Amino acid sequence: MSLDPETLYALTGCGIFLIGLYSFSIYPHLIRKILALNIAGAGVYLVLASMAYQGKETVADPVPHAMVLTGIVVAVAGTALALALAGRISSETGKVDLEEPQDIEKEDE
Amino acid sequence: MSAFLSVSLVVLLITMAAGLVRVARGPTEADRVLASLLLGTTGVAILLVLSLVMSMPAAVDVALMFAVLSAIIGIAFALRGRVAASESEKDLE
Amino acid sequence: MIDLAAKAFDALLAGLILWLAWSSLSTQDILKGIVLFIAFGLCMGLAWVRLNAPDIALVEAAVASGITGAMLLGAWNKMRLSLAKMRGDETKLPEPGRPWLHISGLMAMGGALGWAIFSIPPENTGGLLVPAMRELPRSGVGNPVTAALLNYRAYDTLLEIGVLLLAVVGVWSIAKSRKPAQGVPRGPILYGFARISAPLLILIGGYFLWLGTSRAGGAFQAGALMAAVGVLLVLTYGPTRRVPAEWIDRWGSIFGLTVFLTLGIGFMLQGRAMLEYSAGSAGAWILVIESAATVSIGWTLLLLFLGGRPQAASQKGILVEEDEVEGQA
Amino acid sequence: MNGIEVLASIFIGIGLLFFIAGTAGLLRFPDVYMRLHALTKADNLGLGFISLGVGLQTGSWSIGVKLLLIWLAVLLASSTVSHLIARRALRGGMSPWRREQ
Amino acid sequence: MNPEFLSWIPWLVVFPLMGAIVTFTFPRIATWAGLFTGVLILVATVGLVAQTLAYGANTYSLGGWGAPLGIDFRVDGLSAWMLVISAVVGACVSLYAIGYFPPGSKASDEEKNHKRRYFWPLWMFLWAGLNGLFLSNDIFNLYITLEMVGFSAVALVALANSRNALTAAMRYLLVGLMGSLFFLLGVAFLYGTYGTLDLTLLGERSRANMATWVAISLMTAGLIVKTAAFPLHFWLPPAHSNAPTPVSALLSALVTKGPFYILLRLWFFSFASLDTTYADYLFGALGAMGLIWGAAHALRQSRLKLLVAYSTVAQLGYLFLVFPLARAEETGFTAWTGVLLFLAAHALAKTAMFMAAGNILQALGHDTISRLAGISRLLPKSVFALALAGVSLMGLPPSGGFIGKWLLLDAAISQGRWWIVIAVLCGTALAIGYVVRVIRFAFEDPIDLPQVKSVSAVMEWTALATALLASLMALASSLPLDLITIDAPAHVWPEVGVGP
Repeated sequence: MSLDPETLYALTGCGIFLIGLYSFSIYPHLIRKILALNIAGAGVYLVLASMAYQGKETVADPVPHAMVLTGIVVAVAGTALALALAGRISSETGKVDLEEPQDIEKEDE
Repeated sequence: MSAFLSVSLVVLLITMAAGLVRVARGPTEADRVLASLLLGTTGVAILLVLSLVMSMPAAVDVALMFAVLSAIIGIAFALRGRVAASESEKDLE
Repeated sequence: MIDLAAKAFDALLAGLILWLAWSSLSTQDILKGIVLFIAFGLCMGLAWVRLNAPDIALVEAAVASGITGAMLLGAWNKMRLSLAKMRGDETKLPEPGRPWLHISGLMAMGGALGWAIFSIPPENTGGLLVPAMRELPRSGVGNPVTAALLNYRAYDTLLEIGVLLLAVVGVWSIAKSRKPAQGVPRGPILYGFARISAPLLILIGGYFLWLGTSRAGGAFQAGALMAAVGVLLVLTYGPTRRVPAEWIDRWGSIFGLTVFLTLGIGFMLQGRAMLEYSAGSAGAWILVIESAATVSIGWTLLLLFLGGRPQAASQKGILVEEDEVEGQA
Repeated sequence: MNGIEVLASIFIGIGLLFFIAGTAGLLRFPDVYMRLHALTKADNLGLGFISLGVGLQTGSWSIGVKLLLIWLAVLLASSTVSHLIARRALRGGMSPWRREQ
Repeated sequence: MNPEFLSWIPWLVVFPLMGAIVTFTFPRIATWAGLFTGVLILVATVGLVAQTLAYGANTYSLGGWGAPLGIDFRVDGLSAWMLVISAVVGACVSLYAIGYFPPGSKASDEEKNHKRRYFWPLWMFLWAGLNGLFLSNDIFNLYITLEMVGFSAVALVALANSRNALTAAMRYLLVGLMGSLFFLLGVAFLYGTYGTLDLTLLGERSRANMATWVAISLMTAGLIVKTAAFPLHFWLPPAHSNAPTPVSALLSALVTKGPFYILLRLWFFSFASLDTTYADYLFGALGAMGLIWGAAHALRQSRLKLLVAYSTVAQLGYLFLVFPLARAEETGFTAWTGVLLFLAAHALAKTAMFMAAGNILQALGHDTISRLAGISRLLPKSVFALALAGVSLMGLPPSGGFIGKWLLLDAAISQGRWWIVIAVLCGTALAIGYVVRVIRFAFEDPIDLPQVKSVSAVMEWTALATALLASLMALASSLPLDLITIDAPAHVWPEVGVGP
């Protein structure tokens, strides 16, 4: 079976999106969650860029490329925000993961 | 010529994968960082050869960017603060 | 032979990317995960080149793996320092509960995604390539990606620069800046390196900015390099030198958005649509916007790397953090 | 295939050998200082030869200058970072490997 | 039509962005610059509504390119209506914020100054993101506006600076980022399939195939997380209840509506030609479960702000009933109007309710419902606002909530969907339960009056005014109807643009 490069990379992109999603949902460590989001994002960008690929000789479609560039920059902004919050949380609670909201559970009784 | 280059690309990628074993295995942080430094250089080499194979001069610019940025990352690693004596020993075991 | 080697290269690269994604997330040691993430970025860079996307490869190298990697490293290090003060625990990698539930869900989703990729009708895959190339002469630049970023879809880029500024405001509202570790000796070799490479990096950044009008490159690549210069200087001289006053940071980070927005409005007041360049002068305006954006993007990314509002800068002018635990030299 | 292409191929081949040797050293050597030694060969000579080969092949001055810049950047970076890492490891109390251990 | 440079459309994004720059750069004048921006946005919104009523739906091509290569703004009845809601709520909240974030006079008020200083630029960015979201006709541009809204909302929640608020903000950010990635992956598939990002063009080209279904499923999943619809609502109550009060109001009234608006765009405009029967049932079922579940949890809360937050989960459930109800030939438009009126009523009522709850919290230093006795004597205006807003939430006449709910019920009954009728009635009964519970405690006569801190007059009067707006909305319902009618989705109303 022969795969076009764009199909191969699109499938790879879906694969890393799923890996990121899986790790995001099962690991509580905040830094790991942020890493997982970045990796899942890379998967999405790979899918986008493989949609733009038109074969070896042709120029690729520039619009998805512009979208990926924008997406990467937005992702950096989100990562910075998340890291700042994670830092504050770990210095307030001494933990690297999220605790359950206390007031809800406690006062529900 | 082109066939030779294509094969050498594959070989370079295989050396890169082999270098990743050292990153994964460690055992010390220093090992990981050094191995990733080598990975960066291998990646730069791959990009240079790719620029020939794909006749894409822009790949050289990409290589330049990676070369420059890998230095910053390496320095960031080397200058990260120590946690405590006991911790850093564990760090280096 | 060539074709086979190309296929082998692609398959190997795809495998490496998948393996790196998996192993950087599933290792016990966060620091190792970050190293693997940076290696992941490198492999992604190769994949972008394979997909004829050198613009993305440049930004990947500079932003996605470079600045993000440095940010992750700095943030995790600070977290570790403060955790060491409190309890010194590293969380164990937990055993996922009900793994089969997760895995079967992911398999189903993967199946659907794969099926969707194969079911994309081939007749539409040209996308917007044809109109983008047709309008290229009118766009004022030679690189179609720059044309898409700063002309066809300039509004996206305007908002994106807004998001970067928003991130600075948000990060400042949340945290105080990190200080580079002081206990680690610098030494003459590092100082020498910084002295040589800082001007060199600025030069290369200018080159990328100029390159963007005709080939891969542009404001983001150049801005990221400027940020890299900043990161290098902060890491090297951070503990000893004065930092600029806070208002400089503010003005530096709003500059790009302000110029971009002002021009957008200006075109509107001249009777055109928002962000519609006058005929023939698009190239010049794009260069103006890109230059302003480069300054701001560089400044913003550096501020994001520092991870918080400048501390006590108004009083002492030096990055000081009282609550930081000092490591041993 | 003309003479320049042959020469370029030879240079790239030599560079390849250095990369393979460097990686092998990185995998096989027993401690961090020796591995450091191995990888600098790949950095300096491996990349040097490959850039030389690529430069010969393209034959363009602007790309040649960039290749030189890349090589110098990697050289500078790898020496600085290696120095910092090795010193950090040494001050962190890790002693170099000896045969009798 | 009218020349583009006279259009009000771009100014709705330009003004708040300018406001963000100015309030961030000049913290000393942040409050006044923010208020001034609010006035400008109000003016632009009024101008836009007038233009839309006069000329009908309008498209504005940014950069002059036009879809598919460029990005279009598109204003029709739905987006104009959303813009009106966000302008009114935004103006009320801006006024309230003057009192809530007072300028600290002394140097020791560092915390106060910090909050005031960062509230305004973040709120301006939030406003820019929301306006951009309601205007944009481009799915990738929608992604950026979603992120802009999400990031500023997270930073605003974290402004409360408590341990709980930081944790809630982090959870909100992580969930929101993952939701956006789902959305973006869907965008990638749609672009690959149709070669365009424009919602209108997608509507013309859309066909049923696997890639399309996967794409809109991914986007919908991401948007449901961001809307906090049942069962993906878990992040909402802690985030909304721990945020500073003006932020709680904004989150509940506007931020949850943004992604919901995109869902409407996707399912009723771009992909309306697909067979959506099962999806509609799913949405309807989730909505029905959400409205009962949220109301039941609201009934059990002991803290006032948490009660209001859970009530948001319930009220979001009503919105999702639009999917099964608005498809019908006969009464589709009734349900469509009902939901849009309900949405506005909820936005205003929830804003008023959070403001009143915030006033009580500030006065008493706590917001435990069982210890509210005597508060009706101390803060009569706030308690009155709470009661008025509660009437609208319950859906009793003559409030705005009543009309919306009535139209929904009307459509459900005439379509014979009794399960929706039963769910709505149950939800209403539960809402009466939780509102009455609060009011009962608030009007209880205390043994002795509690010690209270003073609440600024601005905060009390704004809460009251917003509550009055929520209840008097019903009186002005012909104007909303004219607006909503403009370019309503074709199959909701086969004859586009004609009144009943």
